[in-house]
Amino acid sequence: MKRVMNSGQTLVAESLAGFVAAHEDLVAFGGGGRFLRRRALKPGKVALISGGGGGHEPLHGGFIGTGMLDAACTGHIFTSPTPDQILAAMDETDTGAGCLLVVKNYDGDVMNFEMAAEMAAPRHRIDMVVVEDDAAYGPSVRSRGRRGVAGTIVVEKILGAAAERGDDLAALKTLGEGLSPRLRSMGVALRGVTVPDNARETFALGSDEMEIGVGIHGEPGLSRQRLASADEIVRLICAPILDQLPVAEGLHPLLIVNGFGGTPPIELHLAYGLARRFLEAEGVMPRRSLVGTFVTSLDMAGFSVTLALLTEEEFALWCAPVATPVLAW
Amino acid sequence: MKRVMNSGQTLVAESLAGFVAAHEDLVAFGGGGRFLRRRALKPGKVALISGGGGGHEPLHGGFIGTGMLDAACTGHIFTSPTPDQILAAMDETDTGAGCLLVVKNYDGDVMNFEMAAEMAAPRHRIDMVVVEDDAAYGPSVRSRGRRGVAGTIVVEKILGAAAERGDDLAALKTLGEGLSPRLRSMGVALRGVTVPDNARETFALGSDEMEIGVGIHGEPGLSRQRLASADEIVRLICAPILDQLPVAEGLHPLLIVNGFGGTPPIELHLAYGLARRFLEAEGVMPRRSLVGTFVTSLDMAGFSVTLALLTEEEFALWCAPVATPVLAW
Amino acid sequence: MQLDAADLTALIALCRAEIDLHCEHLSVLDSAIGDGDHGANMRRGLEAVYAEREAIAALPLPAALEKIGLVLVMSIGGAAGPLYGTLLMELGRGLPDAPDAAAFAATLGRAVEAVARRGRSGPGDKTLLDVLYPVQAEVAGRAAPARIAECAQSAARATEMMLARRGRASYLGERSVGHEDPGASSCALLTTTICLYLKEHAAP
Amino acid sequence: MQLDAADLTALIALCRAEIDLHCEHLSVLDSAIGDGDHGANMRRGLEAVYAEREAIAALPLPAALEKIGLVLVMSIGGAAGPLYGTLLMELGRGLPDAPDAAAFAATLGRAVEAVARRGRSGPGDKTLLDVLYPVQAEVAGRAAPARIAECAQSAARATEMMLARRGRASYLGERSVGHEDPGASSCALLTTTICLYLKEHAAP
Ligand SMILES: Nc1ncnc2c1ncn2[C@@H]1O[C@H](COP(=O)(O)OP(=O)(O)O)[C@@H](O)[C@H]1O
Ligand SMILES: Nc1ncnc2c1ncn2[C@@H]1O[C@H](COP(=O)(O)OP(=O)(O)O)[C@@H](O)[C@H]1O
Ligand SMILES: [Mg+2]
Ligand SMILES: [Mg+2]
Ligand SMILES: [Mg+2]
Ligand SMILES: [Mg+2]
Repeated sequence: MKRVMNSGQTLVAESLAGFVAAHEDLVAFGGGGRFLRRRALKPGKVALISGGGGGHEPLHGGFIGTGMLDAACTGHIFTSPTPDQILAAMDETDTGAGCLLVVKNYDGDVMNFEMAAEMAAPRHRIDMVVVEDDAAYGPSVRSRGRRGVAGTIVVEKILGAAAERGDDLAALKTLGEGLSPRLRSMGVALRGVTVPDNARETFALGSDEMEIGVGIHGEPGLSRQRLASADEIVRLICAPILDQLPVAEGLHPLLIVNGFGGTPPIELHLAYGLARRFLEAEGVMPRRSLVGTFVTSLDMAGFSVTLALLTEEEFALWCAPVATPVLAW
Repeated sequence: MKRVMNSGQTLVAESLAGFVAAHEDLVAFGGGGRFLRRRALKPGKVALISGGGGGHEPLHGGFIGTGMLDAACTGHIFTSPTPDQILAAMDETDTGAGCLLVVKNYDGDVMNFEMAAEMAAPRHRIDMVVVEDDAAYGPSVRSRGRRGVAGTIVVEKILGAAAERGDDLAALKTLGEGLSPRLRSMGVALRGVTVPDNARETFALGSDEMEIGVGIHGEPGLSRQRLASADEIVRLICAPILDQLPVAEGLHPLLIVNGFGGTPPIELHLAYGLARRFLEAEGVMPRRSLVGTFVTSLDMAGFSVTLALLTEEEFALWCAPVATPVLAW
Repeated sequence: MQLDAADLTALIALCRAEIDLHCEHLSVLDSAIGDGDHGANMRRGLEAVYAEREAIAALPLPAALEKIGLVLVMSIGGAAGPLYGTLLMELGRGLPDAPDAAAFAATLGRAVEAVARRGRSGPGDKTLLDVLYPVQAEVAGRAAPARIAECAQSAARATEMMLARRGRASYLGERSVGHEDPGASSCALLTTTICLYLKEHAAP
Repeated sequence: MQLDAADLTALIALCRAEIDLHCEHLSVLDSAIGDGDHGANMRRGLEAVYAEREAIAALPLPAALEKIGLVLVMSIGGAAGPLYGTLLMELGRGLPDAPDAAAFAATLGRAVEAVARRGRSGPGDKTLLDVLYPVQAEVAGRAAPARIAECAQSAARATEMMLARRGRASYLGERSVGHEDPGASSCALLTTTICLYLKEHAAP
């Protein structure tokens, strides 16, 4: 796989440096370059800290700013950050109200954030919200639940707005956990991913194949199928999402179509149009929408659909002003 | 090449439908679906109308809104729109001050816009600004000049802000032509493009090749080379840009790194960081920057760098408020 | 030039079938030195004309040609749309209702000039004009249809060694040499189709 | 367990070389049922330990092990970092300065339990614990180093037929069966390297 890079070793670091340079009004390096932080912290506000492996850009750094994250810790490609990064972020952005860690549900991410939280427990009030929105896998008897995928930005936006208005740690935790059962995503890949410096693709798809239920690490998904029409693809990923959501009057649907990095805008908007039509035919009328490339798996071709059914309060928080490199309204 | 689509015939139309649905607050179909228009026109303002082939999304529709375009006409993939689309756009968005057509410099685009302008001459005041920013090709003795590529968004933003503040047709034309010699772009592709329904790639690159000086239609570029490091690639495309620009004190550099559709954000930000370092080492300090996927060539992998050296006035117009699906500040 | 409604309908159907048959080939030519869409563009244009063939054939020849040109302009887009459209529209506008051979040749000459003005191009630029110019010369010289068809084909082939100075291929410079121009190719296909029909059906 | 500074330095160098040698293989295993980075992760960790080997080797054994664990945690990331880190840190924290075999086995047992708690996992989940448990049992039974190494290797191979219930592979369900677990594989490699060294160099 060809990439614009100098080496696989330096890809993440050089990309972060470029990102900070491009958004120096909002974002800065913290902790000697170990994490990204909001340039201007708001004293007395709970520090919202997230992070995860590299290769998912613009997640999480793109969501740092007013009304969203205070810090983002990035690991190597598809590798969660280490506890020292997370510790440094807590030390630098906790202005007294404690830290809320927003973690995507992968064993590696959860363990690293937990270790950091244990180490920092003597000097910070800390709580954690684990994002698990992937509709491809239900929590089985012994597994640790659904993966966290593109729905992460919904959690970060809503908690970010709540933190900005002054919610305390406990309220944020309650808000985040309340949202979880009303947030689902599902993805499809048309072309797999090669981790830089690896000789082989993590998964390779034939020229007429697609992989349904993929995550965001180029890992294999639920099932491999013959490439279908966009209508059929949209049906295959929207139906399971709807099945798992408590559709009801009074909830405000938010629809996100997210590109995985190698999918052009023309296809994302097409997918959005079809997803919206599918949902509306099922009686679900999106109140707000977002189409773009937000949570990637390097340059994987494909996309995911996220549907959130928001309460009145959550919806207001979603609509609240935000000023970050990626979301701004 | 695999795509998220139902058919090559319907790709553009279905994508535009999704785009309008996703941005219904700002954008609407006009002329019975033949073009996209700003939902709320501003009476007495010169109508800024652009357009071109499909496959370049989010250009041009993504730049419709306050402070930028009033209408965008989209053709089939890589095929300029037809005069009837452009006529319909003029008829519907000219509120009395005339129409300025912003056209990328391709024979097909220029001819279709010219035919439309001739046909509409009896009922509209019309002028045209042709964007020709591609540094890969200098205007040779008989050719019709440089291609219009990602610099188009600079022209559309600056003219859009000027139209919004009330500049008349002649002033806009002067502004657009004045900008031209201070605007250059150059691109590189790592993977070619297959036009939907075509059996073959327009150009195919070997697994260790890149194409320097590509345009935005998957057409071959200036030269084919062995894939180089990001540092070297950035040098290869930034040096010719700098060579062609009248670098001088008092001009405000604007730097844009644009993805061609198949390039993930992690690589675009890396390229931005290196391009910025390259320029700063040459004494050019970007005052504003933009990194993202704005002017695509379907899902071509690669990117372009655009550098504009703006006058004080142009810089103020670039910074002026804008509210479109893609640019908003 | 005596073409009645039946002739026109037949010619439209034949041209459409010919372009459909060579659609992929035209796009392959365009992929080499352009953006790979010439086949699709021409097919879209001919399909649009075909869809309106009855209304078109009901018109007098000049109006029918002008209408064909307008349909091409409004359906093709790209470079080919305005160029083929201008050719047909100018031809239709210039022809008397019952043109003789001399009138047809003169009008064709003016239409080809209009195409050149539209494209700001001329002979040797490696475009469809490099087929139109020699075809017009043969028509002016009263050559037989078969001869005109041959001339169109060899003219298209001759674009292979030209260096493009107009259209997308011009950006390739020296790399454009060695590839037949797609527009010249489609122009030769259409010319041949029309000439062969005239040879079989039209009054000599 | 008598390991002096020279032994520790040598062991660090050997483990680093072994991981480097099998880096690609570990990533290929991880590509099949995970995200393809286990080789790179382990190499990064061992490189970090290697870079600090002199400072580490200068410490008493328990402190050295704890320090190794900390370096692994702070350099690897992913799942492997906290797991290997916890193992070494707990081992270091629990060992007396000059542990006898019984003390070592008991502490190893508690360290393995800490790993299981950290991962919220247990036997048969198709993880590195499926190597650690049997290795700990052999250590407790005073098996010879060569025997322990053999046990580690067959335990790693045995993960092939397990259905993953932890880590990324768990999302594959039935499709995880038929692939050796990368963490189990790296664990067997490291165990083997250490055991073979002990067999050659350490007092029996
Ligand atoms: N300026 C021009 N003058 C004359 N013919 C031109 C000009 N530009 C392009 N052409 C012709 O048009 C053909 C390309 O048509 P087409 O592929 O349909 O349009 P586009 O280049 O817009 O994709 C070329 O092969 C050439 O024959
Ligand atoms: N919850 C867990 N408990 C125990 N071991 C685990 C757990 N999750 C993952 N592992 C181990 O970690 C290995 C994967 O490590 P690595 O690839 O470095 O991290 P990641 O999965 O974060 O990419 C797996 O092969 C497995 O042995
Ligand atoms: Mg990983
Ligand atoms: Mg074209
Ligand atoms: Mg073409
Ligand atoms: Mg892994």
